[in-house]
Amino acid sequence: MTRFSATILVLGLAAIPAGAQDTKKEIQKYQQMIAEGSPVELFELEGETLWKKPQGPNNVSLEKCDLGQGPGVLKGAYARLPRYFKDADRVMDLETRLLHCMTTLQGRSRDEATKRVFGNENQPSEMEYLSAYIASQSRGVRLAAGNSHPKEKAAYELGKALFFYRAGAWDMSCASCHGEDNKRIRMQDLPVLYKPQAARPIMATWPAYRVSNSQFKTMQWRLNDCYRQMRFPEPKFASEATNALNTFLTVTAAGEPYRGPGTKR
Amino acid sequence: MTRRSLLAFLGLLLARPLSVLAAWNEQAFGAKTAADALKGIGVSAPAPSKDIVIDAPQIAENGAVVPIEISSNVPGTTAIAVVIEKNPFPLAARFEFKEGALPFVKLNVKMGETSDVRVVAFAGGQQLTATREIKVTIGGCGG
Amino acid sequence: MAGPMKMRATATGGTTEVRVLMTHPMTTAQMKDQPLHFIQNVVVKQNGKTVIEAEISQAVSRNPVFSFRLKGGAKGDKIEVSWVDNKGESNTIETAVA
Amino acid sequence: MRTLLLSAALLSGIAWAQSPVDVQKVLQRDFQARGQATMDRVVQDGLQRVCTDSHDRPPSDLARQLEADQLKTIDFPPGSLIGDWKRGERIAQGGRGLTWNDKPGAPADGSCYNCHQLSPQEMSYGTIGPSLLRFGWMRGNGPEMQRYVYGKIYNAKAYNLCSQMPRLGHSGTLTPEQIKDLVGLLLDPESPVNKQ
Repeated sequence: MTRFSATILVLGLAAIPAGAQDTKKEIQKYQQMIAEGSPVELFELEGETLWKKPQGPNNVSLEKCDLGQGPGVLKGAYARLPRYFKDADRVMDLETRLLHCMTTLQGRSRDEATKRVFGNENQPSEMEYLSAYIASQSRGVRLAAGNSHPKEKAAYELGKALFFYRAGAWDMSCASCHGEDNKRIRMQDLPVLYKPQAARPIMATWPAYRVSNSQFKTMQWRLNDCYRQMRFPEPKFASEATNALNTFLTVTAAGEPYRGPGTKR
Repeated sequence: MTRRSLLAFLGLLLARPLSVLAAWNEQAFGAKTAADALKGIGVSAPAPSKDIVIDAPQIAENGAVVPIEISSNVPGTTAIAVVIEKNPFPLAARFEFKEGALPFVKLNVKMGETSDVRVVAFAGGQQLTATREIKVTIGGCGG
Repeated sequence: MAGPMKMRATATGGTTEVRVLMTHPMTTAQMKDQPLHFIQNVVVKQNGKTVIEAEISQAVSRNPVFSFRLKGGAKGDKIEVSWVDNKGESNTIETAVA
Repeated sequence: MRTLLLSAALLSGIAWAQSPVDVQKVLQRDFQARGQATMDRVVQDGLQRVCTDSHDRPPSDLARQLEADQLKTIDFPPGSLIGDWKRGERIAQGGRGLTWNDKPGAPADGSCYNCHQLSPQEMSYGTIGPSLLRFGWMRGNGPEMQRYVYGKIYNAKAYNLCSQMPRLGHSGTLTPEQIKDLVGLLLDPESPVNKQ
């Protein structure tokens, strides 16, 4: 054995793993403490107000919106999305369905309702507030996205294919970062999202408040921003592609009790 | 005016908007060094004490929110100050605990960089202190 | 206009745990495009009596969340938390101990 | 090329409910150009297609052939390839470049720490790629090593077809000068990467 490799071996066995272990433990502690001290409930409160607020040409609230469990039924609705909706003949996640209700119930135009779907720290968006409130009404309910209707099955398959599709200026797919166990970007652990064990705790805590920019973030945003970082063009809001990916991820996470909205780095 | 209504009237006076009553130590909060901040709140040579407990992660993934839990086991603690030594304005907060409150607080603070966080507890004439280093790192893709 | 607040006060084993959330930008002098805007004073009252007075700075994170502990306390006790910021804006929330 | 791709798909033995061609059509319908992120980016090139088809395990003959093609894209500057490690460290730290909200033409970064450990002082490093701590100290910094490191950063796919590392030079993310600075970060004995 050369002196060099002996040195590396010593370093490898002693210093580095111990440090890495401590780091991981401290990061977990950080994440636990930010979750305990999260202001996420403020977004739920605001969302409840918006859910009940008459808006649009029809001047009605969203309280009659059918999120899959019947008009106005919120309890457990989020945990069963995305799912197939007969009236729209397509698979819809929460935001897509809300957009549907804004156009059909409230009579708003798609352009107006999607003008500002992702907000910022000074002015969160209507979708963000509503997502916080509606998701909170599924706490404790097991995730059970639709996976029986042929269109739900097709969405799952398309989502899976999208997950592994490498393209863009940096040759990336979702699996480039979320494809191997025990990897991280900077300090951020990367869940292997096509595996149920890893997908479950993640999907059970989205949408979420992000402390790094004090913003409440939805699943449509999460997918949008991943594609931005992957150096792709922008996915259209509420498109079939984003709904398919969301279906793939949520079906993969099936069975996990929902415990969001979460709080993330 | 009856005695009762007079008391009620005084009560109303006391319930004036908080903004009129509230004091804010501009000098201490405007201080740019930890030493000046401590001076601003009347602290000089505080004694290190194990009875001040600072619970915080050693590593924060993001400086925008660093959760800190502080409690003092020093009998008679009446106030606690939090100083983030390397922040542009180190004094972060000062809590006064009156009869009925326990000397305990949990809050989220911003940290510009890795720094010692100093807590000073005031108990009777005593000033006691403890510090904890919190490392601020970069999370996410940075794009 | 001040955004919503939320508070929970729970009595357990001789102490009352108070957790309060405040909607506030808490902007700092370092943020170029935003005016300095942050809460300066927080007051906690138990049945009308002030028990905690805090002075805080721009170093407190956006949308502040505080936990406090009060001695004793019974179900139904009134807890009130109010804040005032550097622009004189304020807000108050009141809840009964559960 | 067409037969090559077809055989790649057959050899990989992965059954896709959606062929990559179908997926590409979905992307063309459901994505939109924004800023410098234009729609041509969703169209796969040969290696992206082969790697997608094979789940990043391309048949070795095909991989060797396509890697050779990628190697030809690298334009090695003459002379020493060791640039300024201090600038290299800054390039390694940053994560800007080529996204739809980056300013076109503005200097980009390498995003190196997102995936690699480099300088021991930086504890916030990713692990998607191998640790590069003491890279030059272990491997030396002769002309061959300089060429390898420059080439690997310029076009990682020339050395490992389905590597997850972006082709930072080939994609136009980094300039040759910036890549040399990164070579400096990895190989200069004075760089923190190589200091004890």
